[in-house]
Amino acid sequence: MTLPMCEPLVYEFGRAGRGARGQWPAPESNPPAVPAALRRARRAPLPEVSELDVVRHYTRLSQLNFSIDTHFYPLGSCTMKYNPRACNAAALLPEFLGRHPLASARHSQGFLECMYELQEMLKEVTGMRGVALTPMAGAHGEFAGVAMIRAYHRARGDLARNEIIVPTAAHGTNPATATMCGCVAREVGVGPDGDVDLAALAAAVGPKTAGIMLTNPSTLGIFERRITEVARIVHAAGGLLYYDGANLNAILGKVRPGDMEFDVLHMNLHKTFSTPHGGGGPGAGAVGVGPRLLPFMPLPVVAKSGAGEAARYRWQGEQDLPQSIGRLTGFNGNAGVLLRAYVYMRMLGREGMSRVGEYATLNSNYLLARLQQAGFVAAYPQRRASHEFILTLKALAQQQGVTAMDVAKRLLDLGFHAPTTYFPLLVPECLLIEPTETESKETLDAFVAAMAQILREAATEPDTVRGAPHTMPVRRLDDVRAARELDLAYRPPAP
Amino acid sequence: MTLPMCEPLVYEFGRAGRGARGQWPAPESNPPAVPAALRRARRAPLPEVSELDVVRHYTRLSQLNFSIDTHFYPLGSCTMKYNPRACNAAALLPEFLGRHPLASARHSQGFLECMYELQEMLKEVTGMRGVALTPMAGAHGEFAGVAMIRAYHRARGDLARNEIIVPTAAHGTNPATATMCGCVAREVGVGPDGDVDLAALAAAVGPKTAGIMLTNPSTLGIFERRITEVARIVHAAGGLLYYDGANLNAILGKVRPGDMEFDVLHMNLHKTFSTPHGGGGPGAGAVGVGPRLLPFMPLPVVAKSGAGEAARYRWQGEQDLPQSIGRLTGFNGNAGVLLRAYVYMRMLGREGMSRVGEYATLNSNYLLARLQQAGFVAAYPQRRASHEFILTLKALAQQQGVTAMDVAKRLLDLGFHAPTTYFPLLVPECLLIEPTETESKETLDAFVAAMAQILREAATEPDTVRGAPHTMPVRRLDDVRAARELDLAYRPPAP
Amino acid sequence: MPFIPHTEADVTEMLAAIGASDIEALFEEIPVELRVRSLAGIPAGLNEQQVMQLMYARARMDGRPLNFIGAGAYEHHIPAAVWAIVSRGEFYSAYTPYQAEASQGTLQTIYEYQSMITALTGAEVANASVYDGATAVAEACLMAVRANRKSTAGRVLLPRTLNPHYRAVAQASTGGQGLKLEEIPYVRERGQTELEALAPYAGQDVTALVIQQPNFFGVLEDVDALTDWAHARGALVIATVNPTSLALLKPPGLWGQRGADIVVGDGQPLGCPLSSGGPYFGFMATRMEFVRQMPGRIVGRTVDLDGRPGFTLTLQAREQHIRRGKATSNICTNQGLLMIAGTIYLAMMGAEGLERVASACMARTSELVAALARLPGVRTAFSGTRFHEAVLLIDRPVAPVLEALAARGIEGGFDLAECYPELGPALLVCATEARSAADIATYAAALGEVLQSAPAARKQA
Amino acid sequence: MPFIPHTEADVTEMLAAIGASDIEALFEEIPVELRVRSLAGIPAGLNEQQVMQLMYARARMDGRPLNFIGAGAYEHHIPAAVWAIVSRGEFYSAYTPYQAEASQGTLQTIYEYQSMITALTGAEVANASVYDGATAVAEACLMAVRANRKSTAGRVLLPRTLNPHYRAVAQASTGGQGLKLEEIPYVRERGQTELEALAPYAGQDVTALVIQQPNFFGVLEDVDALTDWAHARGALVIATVNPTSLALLKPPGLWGQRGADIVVGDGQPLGCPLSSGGPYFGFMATRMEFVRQMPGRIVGRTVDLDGRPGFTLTLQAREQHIRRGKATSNICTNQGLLMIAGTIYLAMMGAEGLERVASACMARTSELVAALARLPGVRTAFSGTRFHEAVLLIDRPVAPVLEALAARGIEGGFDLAECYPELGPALLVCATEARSAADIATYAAALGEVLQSAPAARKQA
Ligand SMILES: Cc1ncc(COP(=O)(O)O)c(C=O)c1O
Ligand SMILES: Cc1ncc(COP(=O)(O)O)c(C=O)c1O
Repeated sequence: MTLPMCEPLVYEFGRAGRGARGQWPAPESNPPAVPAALRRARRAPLPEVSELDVVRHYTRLSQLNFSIDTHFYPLGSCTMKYNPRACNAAALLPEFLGRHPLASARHSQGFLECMYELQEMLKEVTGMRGVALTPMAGAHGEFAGVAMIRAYHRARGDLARNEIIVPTAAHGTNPATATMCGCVAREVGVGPDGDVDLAALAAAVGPKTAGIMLTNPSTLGIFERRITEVARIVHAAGGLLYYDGANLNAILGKVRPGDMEFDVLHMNLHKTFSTPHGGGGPGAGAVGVGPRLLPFMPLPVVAKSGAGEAARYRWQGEQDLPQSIGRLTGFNGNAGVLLRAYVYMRMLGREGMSRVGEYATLNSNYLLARLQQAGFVAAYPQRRASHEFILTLKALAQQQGVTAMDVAKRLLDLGFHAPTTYFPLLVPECLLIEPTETESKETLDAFVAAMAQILREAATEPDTVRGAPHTMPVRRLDDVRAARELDLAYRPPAP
Repeated sequence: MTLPMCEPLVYEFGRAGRGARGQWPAPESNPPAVPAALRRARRAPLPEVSELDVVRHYTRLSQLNFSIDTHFYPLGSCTMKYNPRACNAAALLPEFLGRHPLASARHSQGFLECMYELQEMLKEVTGMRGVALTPMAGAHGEFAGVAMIRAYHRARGDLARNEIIVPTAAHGTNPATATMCGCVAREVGVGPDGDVDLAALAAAVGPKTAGIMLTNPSTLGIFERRITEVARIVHAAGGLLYYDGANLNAILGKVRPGDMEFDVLHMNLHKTFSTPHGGGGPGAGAVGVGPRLLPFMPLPVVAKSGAGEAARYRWQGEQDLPQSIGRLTGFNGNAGVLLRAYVYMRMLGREGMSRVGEYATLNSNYLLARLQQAGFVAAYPQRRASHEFILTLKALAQQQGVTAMDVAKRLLDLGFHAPTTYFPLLVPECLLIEPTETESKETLDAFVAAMAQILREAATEPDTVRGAPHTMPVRRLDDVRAARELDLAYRPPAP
Repeated sequence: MPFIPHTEADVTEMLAAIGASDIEALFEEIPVELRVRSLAGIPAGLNEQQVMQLMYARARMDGRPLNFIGAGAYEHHIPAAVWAIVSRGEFYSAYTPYQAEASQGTLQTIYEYQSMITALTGAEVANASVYDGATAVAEACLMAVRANRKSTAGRVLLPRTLNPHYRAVAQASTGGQGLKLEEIPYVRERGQTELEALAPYAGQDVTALVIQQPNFFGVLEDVDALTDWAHARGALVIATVNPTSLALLKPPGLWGQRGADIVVGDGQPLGCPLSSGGPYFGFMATRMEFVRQMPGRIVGRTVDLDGRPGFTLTLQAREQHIRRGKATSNICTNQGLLMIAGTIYLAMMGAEGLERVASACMARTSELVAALARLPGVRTAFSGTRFHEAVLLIDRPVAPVLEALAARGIEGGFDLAECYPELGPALLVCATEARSAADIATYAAALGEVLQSAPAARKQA
Repeated sequence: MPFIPHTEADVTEMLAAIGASDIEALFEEIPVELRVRSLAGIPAGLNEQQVMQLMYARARMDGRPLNFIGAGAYEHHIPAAVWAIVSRGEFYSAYTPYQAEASQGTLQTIYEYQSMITALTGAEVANASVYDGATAVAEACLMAVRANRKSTAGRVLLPRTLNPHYRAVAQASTGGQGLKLEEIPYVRERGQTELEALAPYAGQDVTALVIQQPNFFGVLEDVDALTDWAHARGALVIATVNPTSLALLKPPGLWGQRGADIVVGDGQPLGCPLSSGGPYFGFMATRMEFVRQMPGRIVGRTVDLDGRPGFTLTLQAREQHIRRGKATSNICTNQGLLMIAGTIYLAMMGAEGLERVASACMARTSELVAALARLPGVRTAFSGTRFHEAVLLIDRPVAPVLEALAARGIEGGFDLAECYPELGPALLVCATEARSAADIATYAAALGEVLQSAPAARKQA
């Protein structure tokens, strides 16, 4: 699968005096004056291009990308599954799109009803007592969660608790969040079976323990079997349990964080509930809380009064939640993303929810089995894969000098996006592979065939793999130069 | 510019029992019965694929295309210019999109007002007395026009007139239309300067002459200077003048067919007024008529009564136009295309109209001048180019064995769509080139550079040109085999 | 200047390269006396914001009534993905795929479309669309005259149950070539084409018989008997069908002993929004033996220089750009983009999904008819099996009733007064899968109200 | 099963390959007592048609009022092409561009975005977005603490004229790290931040001063004086700006003698629809010397193995996936798609187009203020130069007035009662280029009516 060649910078299509004038308002006959001292002296050096140039340039640029709509994208921990177009269509209805976030209650009931029902559905699938929708990504939800944990301890006068325990396999946002909240991240290891080392955990907890952050299934792609035990240890030490719900899709309808005694979680709605990743965002990181943290939820939260025809919805503020950790967004979070997730959940419905977990897990275990047959090595061969699994290419790297990165790049040539590489950090030369439930058996089989081909190439023509990709718009890029000779913005040549 | 590789047929993604079930209505619990004799016995062999498969497959297929949004497309006679996205956005407003064509007057006034104003604007730019919007493409408009000419003669009892004169350079639809209308097409030649051979014309007209079909500027890319003379000859012989308005953009705001004494014309709104070509359609071929043909217009036509706030619009039918040639479409023509053209005309406005002709002509003459400098031969070097012009590669074909087709294919490799080849038929080895007004000088210069490169290659490495394209998803296709061993539909293997 | 990228410097340089003093000089060959003096009738240009505001206002005037009109255009659910893909610039802004190597996307999609249409109709080959269902019938009549070598009469029989607009278009489109279109009446109680009415043609030269299934009244015709009648007399059969209905109904390729010869219809129900009447697309399919008589574009699968499969326009010798005055038709630009929408729609629905749509249509229409015929002054006109339309007889003129319904936000159906005066006040209603039980109840309540508030003008038999 | 392609045959084969008896067996490691018994609270699934009907109904409830609210989110014309391109699957459904070779489209667009943001703000480097304007201010405060090595106080001064939601978010986001955010009052007559109010901090360790331009009241601050004051005292300056206004206003990079150090804001006005509050994007730019203190993704231009230019994420050592607990921020997913919309919007508008938008905003707001302040009981609160917002003082409580306007289809502005009680009944109104003279007249007429029909509750000074 060859992609088109490079495209010039948008600036290069520009000429002084050109412009997409059909987009510009008419000039004011009597423009209001800005005091000289506050006025801009020279126009900003923005591109001066025609409307056709803009359309053609960005259309062509888009074609340089891989995406779910064009490629299989088995990116572990990222859940790249089909983003239903209906979710987009609904969120783009003109009434939602044109609605000002501070609009009156009269012009808000339809939107708020969706948000309220979204909160309720998320409570049901997580087993939590309250849900706040405003965090704008997973990490933002983590911040809300850990801030609530801190607020909880403080409210009890328990000021010393500033340690957040994270397993070594944790996503980078977990320790980073702890720091942002003024806590210290403390790592505990996992045993050879991938489960948390309980002895180490027991040793780590104590009067400074604010809580623990866990993903389950973990980023090792396996389910933490002794989760009840973990919960007991942490709670007994006075800490709270945080569930990193980036991987909630793995257990949707099978087991609920609330039932595993987690006190708080965030959900990556842009993963589990399939809102698009948009080349980096936007996401939505709704948080759910158990009874202990209910008073501390971030603002605002949608409340309902009355029922049936008389039902009315409104955003609750400080008056309603005086102990809240406060406001985390300018308005109410990524409303358009939340609408998409709402539509997706309504389409899945009760039955569809558990099917997500089931078929994601089926695809993952099938792919793992087939890849093992093809000669790849699982990092945790004794364990059942969850919705994702890890291969380790340590042997390949040692014997053939072909790294996980090389395999990843070669996959691009063969028409597949690469899996996640070198994460989690504790497994050497690893590929973290997540096929998701929306891919067909034929696609998985084609991926296995590509991986098998690469294994053969590694033996017979390793340079093909090491030099990959060969068919992309660019070959491997010089990352060192990128960081050393920083070129972060185009500067137009002086006129 | 390399395009991605081939894509399997949609059927190949299918498996029995798969399907995009989220799109299907729930099964009826009590489905109404179809009598056995009228019932389908076996399900049609349609693909059984998932929603993701459909989205991915057609997204990938689309990437195999050149298009205005991705490439310069100097296709003479086809007017491939920028299709403003606003036109699409307006036509897709839910009220227009959901409106049934037979909706009540109450739910039609907004749409009809647009259609009425479109008729009025088209009258103004063409200088005609009436406009009917329903023909669905240029050829369909031609049909309406020639049918009106026939109806006119018949209404006068002039039954013998069944000859339609067309210049040898005419578009194929002109003679084909004459035949469809039960007329005989009679060709007259053009002189060495490209203008109609007046002597031949004078000899051709007579009591059998129904009319003449002319494009002006002609498909030779030049303006017929003695148009008044032509009109006089044809009218004097009792015939009427038909203007093929596919090229109206060339003279928009400069000269009007009505003022050149044409009796009837069609306009390719999908060219002059920039509605998209959609890979083959839809178009819109509105017709305009002078006073003689007013009673014969095809049905329906929008009428207005009252003015200002009290204005009301309705479709006129047979009662209003009893001499009409009748109805040419199931409803009212390609309404969505007409809306797009309407929006485009409103954006251009009075000043914009003439700029279209001016800048299309500027680009064309510039490109011709530059290509001549680069060594290419103009078919009519003595003449001013209109919005398009013809190169003849006869010498290249004779001397280097590189044909117009070879040059066209090589252009694809260099990132440009090919010009129109081998049309008009009377110029050997020709390329008909129309840059349109929406392309920038830089794009034209890049095209000249590519053409110059091909000329060099033709001299130094002719096989590169003759074997082109090299970078498309397929190389040159076996057209002979396509026509001999007809494979026109996929037949699934018997189960 | 909207959409024109030229800077003043560009213009200067370009004129210099041309050797012209100014842009006006480029028009020097146009006689001065012909030059436009003013376009005062054209309003000043609007920017995009202004034009969108204007169009929002116009759209608002038309509102979003609850629709029960069919009569040739049907409101169906359209998957959001269909137009998201169709609107991609690479499909939307491409030209006719004459340069095959740079148009494999469009070409392969057409090939897939041809495959799906033949699958649905039971025909062997399909073209890449004509303008709409009405012109498809007209083209089929002309094609039948070419294809039926045994017939010289140019006589085509059109049942009165054929969409009256289709009849009108066929008339206007074929008159020039001297075709004789003759009308076949229907049985008053069943709304079906009368086999006996064909008796007078028994010994005559008939070129073709058109059969619409379901017919304009929504009633199912006895297609086997009609087909066999025609074939027995050397006439070809032109089937005009609703593509959704084909999920449930016998495909025309299997009608009677030998199957219909030409199959046409309007593809609108396959993913095209109602859109005030268009763009839709007309589909057309036939037997392989007649392929060279079929108008319109056709895509074939072939191989490239390296032997790899690829797609290209084929049999172009039938078309106007090659054959000129001898072409099968003058059609050039067709309805390509809509055909792509139809292809994606069919891929989404598959046979099972389409079957569910068709079943839901039939079920909703039965429910609608039951709900409306329950009202005093309303009864059904015909007793035959219907698909998704039905004729109701009302005890007073239909037009004011429809107007009163429109004032209540309901488009109640198509008034048959003009086209079928013999029925008395009659209304053609339609309900597809897009209408819910609540919608039907809303209609029934509104119609009840309307009929109660105004007295019946005159009683009907 | 919507979105799941598995046939029964697939499942059987796959389970066989795995060696599992059924799908349930794949969950055997989850303790039985934890397994979900029911999800009764989740409604049954809807198909796409049903869910769209539901959403149409919900949307209809909210209507399309005429909007005069700003307060941080602004209604602007968005070229139709922007979202037509942004919605393309290749942008819409791509992941973060970690695999650079397969993501050049997103990466180059980000590089162009960074170029445009620095052009607009006068800063040297920009990141590829944070969540929104509010979190951008919060991140800037944290960044200032890292960047200002001379300051140890962690004290950031926030004018009371800074968007109150931004102040709240800054508070909630930085409290954990112990920042001290202190409020600076404004001059009552002009609605501007009081330079004198800074006097008490003269001798103290101040880490940074935030300056919003135009401020929350729409009033222009004396940015040069404030910037120089801060720099003179070793504090960094965090500029929070409206990007549209930068077409007319002095870029923060040129404020005072040395320019602002960190520039942030909400990119919403650049092509993002109001959309009930999001997704928008926060932009963030700074001096090259501080680039390693800046959170978020950054794209750099480099070369590939063949020396051809290409784009890649760079300076990742600042980010959580590399630096974990020591990262500049925990941000990971950002607002990439909106940033792409912003880039396309800016390319369409260019400097001249944006300047026209900004001028139109200022002009419409003057006209709005003039029309409203003409009504008895309404007057303007401040005398300074405004951009596209203004505070009006009303002679009675604002909430019921806004409600009465809403009943007339008008969203009349933002009630300042809660955030600025000191002003008495006060209303923040906004008019952009999207409001016409007719819209303004409609508002003035409606407000006149509302004020006349209900008596003033109490007179204000
Ligand atoms: C396990 C895990 N936790 C947290 C995150 C952070 O989520 P986000 O990127 O939405 O901030 C991610 C995703 O990147 C993740 O995979
Ligand atoms: C000169 C000329 N006349 C007529 C036509 C026919 O128009 P259409 O393709 O819309 O039927 C065309 C376009 O193909 C043309 O270029």
